[in-house]
Amino acid sequence: MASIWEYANPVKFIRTADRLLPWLSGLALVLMAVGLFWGFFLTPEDYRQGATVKIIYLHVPAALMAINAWLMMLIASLIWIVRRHHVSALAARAAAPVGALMTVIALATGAIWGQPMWGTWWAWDPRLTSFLILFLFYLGYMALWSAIENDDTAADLTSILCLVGSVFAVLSRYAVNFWNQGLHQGASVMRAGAIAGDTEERVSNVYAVPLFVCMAGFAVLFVALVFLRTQTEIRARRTRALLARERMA
Amino acid sequence: MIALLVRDLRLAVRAGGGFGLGLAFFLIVTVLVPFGVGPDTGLLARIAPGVLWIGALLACLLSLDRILALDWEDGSLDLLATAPLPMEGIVTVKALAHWITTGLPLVVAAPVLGVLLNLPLGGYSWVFVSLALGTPALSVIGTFGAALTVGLKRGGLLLSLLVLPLYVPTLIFGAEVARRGAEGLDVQVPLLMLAGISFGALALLPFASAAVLRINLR
Amino acid sequence: MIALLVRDLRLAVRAGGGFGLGLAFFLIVTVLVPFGVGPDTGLLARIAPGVLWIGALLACLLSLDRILALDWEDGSLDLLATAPLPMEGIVTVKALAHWITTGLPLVVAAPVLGVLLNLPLGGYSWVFVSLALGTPALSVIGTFGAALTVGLKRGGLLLSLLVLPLYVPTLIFGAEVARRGAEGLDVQVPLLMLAGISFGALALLPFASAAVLRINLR
Amino acid sequence: MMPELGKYAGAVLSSYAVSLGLIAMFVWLSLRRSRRVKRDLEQVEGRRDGH
Amino acid sequence: MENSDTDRTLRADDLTVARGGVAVLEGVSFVLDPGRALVLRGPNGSGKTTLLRTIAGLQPATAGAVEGAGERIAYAAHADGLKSMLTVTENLTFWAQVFGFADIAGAMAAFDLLSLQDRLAGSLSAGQKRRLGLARLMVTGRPVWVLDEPTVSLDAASVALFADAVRGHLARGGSALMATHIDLGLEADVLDVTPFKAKPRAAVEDEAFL
Amino acid sequence: MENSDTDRTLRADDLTVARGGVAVLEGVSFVLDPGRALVLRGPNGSGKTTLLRTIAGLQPATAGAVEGAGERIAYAAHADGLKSMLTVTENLTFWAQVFGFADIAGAMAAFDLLSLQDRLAGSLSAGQKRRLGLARLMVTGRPVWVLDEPTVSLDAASVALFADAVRGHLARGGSALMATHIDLGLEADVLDVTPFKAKPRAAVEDEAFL
Ligand code: HEM
Ligand SMILES: Nc1ncnc2c1ncn2[C@@H]1O[C@H](COP(=O)(O)OP(=O)(O)OP(=O)(O)O)[C@@H](O)[C@H]1O
Ligand SMILES: Nc1ncnc2c1ncn2[C@@H]1O[C@H](COP(=O)(O)OP(=O)(O)OP(=O)(O)O)[C@@H](O)[C@H]1O
Ligand SMILES: [Mg+2]
Ligand SMILES: [Mg+2]
Repeated sequence: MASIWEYANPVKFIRTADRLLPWLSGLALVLMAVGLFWGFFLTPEDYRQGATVKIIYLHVPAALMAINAWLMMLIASLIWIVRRHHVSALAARAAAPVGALMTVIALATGAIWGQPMWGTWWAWDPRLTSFLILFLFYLGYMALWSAIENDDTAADLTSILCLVGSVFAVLSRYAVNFWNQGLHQGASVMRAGAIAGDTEERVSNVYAVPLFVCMAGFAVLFVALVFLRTQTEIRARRTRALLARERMA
Repeated sequence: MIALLVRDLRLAVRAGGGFGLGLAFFLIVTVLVPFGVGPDTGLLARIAPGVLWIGALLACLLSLDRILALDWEDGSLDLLATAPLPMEGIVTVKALAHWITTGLPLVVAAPVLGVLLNLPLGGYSWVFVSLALGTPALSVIGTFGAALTVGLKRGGLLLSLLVLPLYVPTLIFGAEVARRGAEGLDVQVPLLMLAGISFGALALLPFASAAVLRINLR
Repeated sequence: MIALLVRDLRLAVRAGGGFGLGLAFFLIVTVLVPFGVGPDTGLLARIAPGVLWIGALLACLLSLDRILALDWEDGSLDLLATAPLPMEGIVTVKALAHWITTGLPLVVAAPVLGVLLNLPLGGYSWVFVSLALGTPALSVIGTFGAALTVGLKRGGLLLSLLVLPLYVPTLIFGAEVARRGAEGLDVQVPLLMLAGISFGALALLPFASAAVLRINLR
Repeated sequence: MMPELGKYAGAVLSSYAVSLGLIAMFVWLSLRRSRRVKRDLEQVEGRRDGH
Repeated sequence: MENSDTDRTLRADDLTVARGGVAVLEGVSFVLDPGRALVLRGPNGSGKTTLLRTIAGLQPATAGAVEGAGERIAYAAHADGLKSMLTVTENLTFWAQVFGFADIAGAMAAFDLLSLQDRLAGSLSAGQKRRLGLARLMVTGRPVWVLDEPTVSLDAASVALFADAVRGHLARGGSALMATHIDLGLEADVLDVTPFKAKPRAAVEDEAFL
Repeated sequence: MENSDTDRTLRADDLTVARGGVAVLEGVSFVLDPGRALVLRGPNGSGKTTLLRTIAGLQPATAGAVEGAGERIAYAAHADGLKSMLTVTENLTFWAQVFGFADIAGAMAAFDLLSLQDRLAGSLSAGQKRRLGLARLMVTGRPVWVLDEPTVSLDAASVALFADAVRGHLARGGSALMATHIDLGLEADVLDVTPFKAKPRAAVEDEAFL
């Protein structure tokens, strides 16, 4: 069994990604199509939320992936700091815009959902607020990457920012929670997976299965996008290196 | 180390960027708020603690790029890095100088400016306490941001973008202490959290700042 | 002249200090306000127009020192002064570049951010109109302030201090338009005043800025 | 075929439109950039192998 | 108009120049005809930079007059006025456009910048930056070059390029006024500013208080 | 510890230095004994500044090693690190304190700064600033001076002062490594960096991508 660090070799990574990408994107497409179709056409209305419950198939997977993307960046940053594998730094860079996209989708669908449910586009609920802060973190992280010319310096600095930022993101989460108790649903999806949806707070089974399919779809989409963008970053970096070498000649 | 502190303070006083200006900015923000939101005193009293905190935070923010960028531009930072001072010490002294020239005057002035905003009577002491506890964290976090952006020409706005999300917990707990204090509620929990954040930041962030600065200098 | 505008815009985009950052700062100020004053939506809705205006004003303010200081530091301003361009033209182009990179994005984004502050429905169009009319004045006045402080190292805070009082009339009328609009009242008088200030500033201040800049260069 | 969405049709449809639109745009941008970068790289490599 | 064809000479008449409110040089007079170069010499702090800035019109003289300057002057100072985030070509093109010149190829070739043309100015070495700063002079189309220590950081080959550029400029009927401490390899008149050192007294603007 | 008495020699072994991700010089080796001076020469952009920064420890070498550097080095770059709002004395005193030195009188005298001592550094002429920047070296107490074009803007008299200062430093057992384009009037070994120009290839950190 070859070590996982082999994939830290850019060439090897590109080759592997090339092989995996068609499968990954196909899988993402299928999962999302099935999940969204199922959710949109085949599930009943909720007795309280009416048809708006169908938004959940976009909102919750996006929200989950928004957080997971940051986690992935954190791990990739740590790997870069400890083992200095370029691919891992570039993967963190590649994941940030995808995470930001997921955050935007969660925010947008949430806002659209809030209008009929709470009578307002936006409330300073802790969940929503901490997502907004997460979005700011993504913005800062991407801005820092693009502001620094030297790739390795940028990788170092953004990794440290990611570490420090994670600590402060968690702190903000608690701060925001403390600051305002809020309207938003508690996390009940996970419990819903274990028990059939009998209490009204839980997402009932009818909704849970397509929801899980959608979540899987979003996750695979995320992985596919990160692979694609990491490949791009590696190629861009290689181009820069070759151009620099040309200039020297 | 002390020489560095003395020099930074002296420069802050001389260069016209010192005590006075952060304070003046704070004053002006406080004065502008009634122009923006209208002169209703009840409304002002309700938002007063928050406005004071936000004003203090922005005044800090505006002066952050002085912490390291000037020394970078004229080459002093390179020379300091080769001097027999640990980088952690340098960033700590820089943060301290920033706090003395910016944070401290704000702490002292905030209760006075509270008058302009009809801050309720009970609020004065808590605004003071919360700012006194919170502004050191603002300086230390700001120094981290300044170290991150030091190589960038006029990274001022990028600096703000990086630092502001990091300011969120401090702001929330600080303003919460001030607001609860003003309304006569219990402040213990947010006060403890605020103190925790401040001391945590003071203890840990200098290492991050020093690491970042070393990377940026190379 | 057009070459100067193109260069300034290109630099704004390249140097990472362009469109994005002023906007991001604006967003962040808007987000911070609720942390300061508390999450009560009724309260937020009342102060929303004012907060948007103050946020736009601060975002402008923070980016002012880019207008001239960078060119001063690297000596371009000396060279521009000896170039066959009238000084009035130079400052006007500089103000225009600042408005395009900072004011314009703010105008477009303000209604969107209004959502975060529960801006009442009628307010959106008036916030947009008042900012569209007012931000050019902010840029021109800011250029004047930048010209005044151009020789000073990191005159950033001093600049804010000088410019803020000059911003007060624009802010008052601009916020008044937005607030009355949001409350469904008549906006004609403040709107006319705002337009008057804007056009007056556009017509006259470039001469003052050019004069000040000439003095500062010698 | 179209399910009855009632008074919430606007909300539901717009959130699907916004999300899928954003994802589609993002995928398109990523692919475009990927293709461009790949082409640039091939160009540079071709130049290198050329002589 | 000083720009007329009959008077293409730069003339300083009994000039007094001040810096920081203190007169630095006084009674400086010289004449610089087209096709000639004049080198200012003098120890550090003697006032060469101040004199050049006055002649370039960046600060007023406290006494005396300068003729034939104004729009005819291209000034190059200690600072190069380069934008580190623009490429070499973009930097030069900008100045060419400002001065209404179209062609930058000549200047690029004269200062050996072609191989650097797509590099950001910020990533050049000290001498390369200087070369770019000097190339700017050639796209101004101005007849009088006023240069403050132009060869700082330049190696011998670049100094030769610079000397060639100045010679070409003089041959085309231009003139050049330079302050420098080192030899440029140019045949030029020399003006030592030391004798014009101002007597210790306050500047004119302060005389009301004395 | 490099600071030991047995090894007071600065040694570069097969050094490769890079800037902007591109190797600039490779295979640079030299030995600098106490009491000796070494002058780096090479055309503009050949990598002298990069080499000096690496030896001063401001950037890591991509290959090879430097011995006897670290805390023994006093570095002076193109930029002087002067605070324009502090006086000459204050500037110098600050650096003396940072390096744990008490006496600045010697440095002030050596670079003829006594008459300027209460002036703000910002109001000095280019050459005067440079003198102040060089005086800083004498208050560091460090044995190895690493200097990047130290005599820029200096007039002949100041260059002589500088040469005297370096000679004194060498006589006291110090050593000096300098990059310069002009003659300093010093008896020193010369190292031309041109032969070490790196083959066109990317720096080590990019090699994974090639
Ligand atoms: C901009 C606004 C919003 C944001 C940023 C947001 C964010 C989130 C996040 C982060 C989750 C993750 C849940 C988890 O931990 O599993 C979530 C779940 C959820 N959200 Fe929102 N939300 C927003 C608005 C809304 C609105 C208006 C509604 C509907 C009234 C809503 C209903 C839900 C539901 C039902 C879940 C699933 C809860 C669960 O069972 O886990 N959200 N949202
Ligand atoms: N603000 C000030 N107050 C008093 N004296 C000043 C001020 N600014 C400059 N000076 C002095 O004016 C003199 C002229 O300076 P200038 O820069 O013109 O000299 P320079 O001949 O160009 O010298 P260098 O060869 O070193 O560049 C110097 O002695 C300088 O110290
Ligand atoms: N970011 C970068 N990307 C590519 N090349 C760079 C970058 N920064 C610098 N260089 C190049 O590295 C080389 C070394 O520069 P360095 O400043 O060390 O030269 P130098 O010998 O000090 O020259 P000078 O005598 O002009 O000061 C130069 O050719 C420069 O153009
Ligand atoms: Mg001079
Ligand atoms: Mg150099």
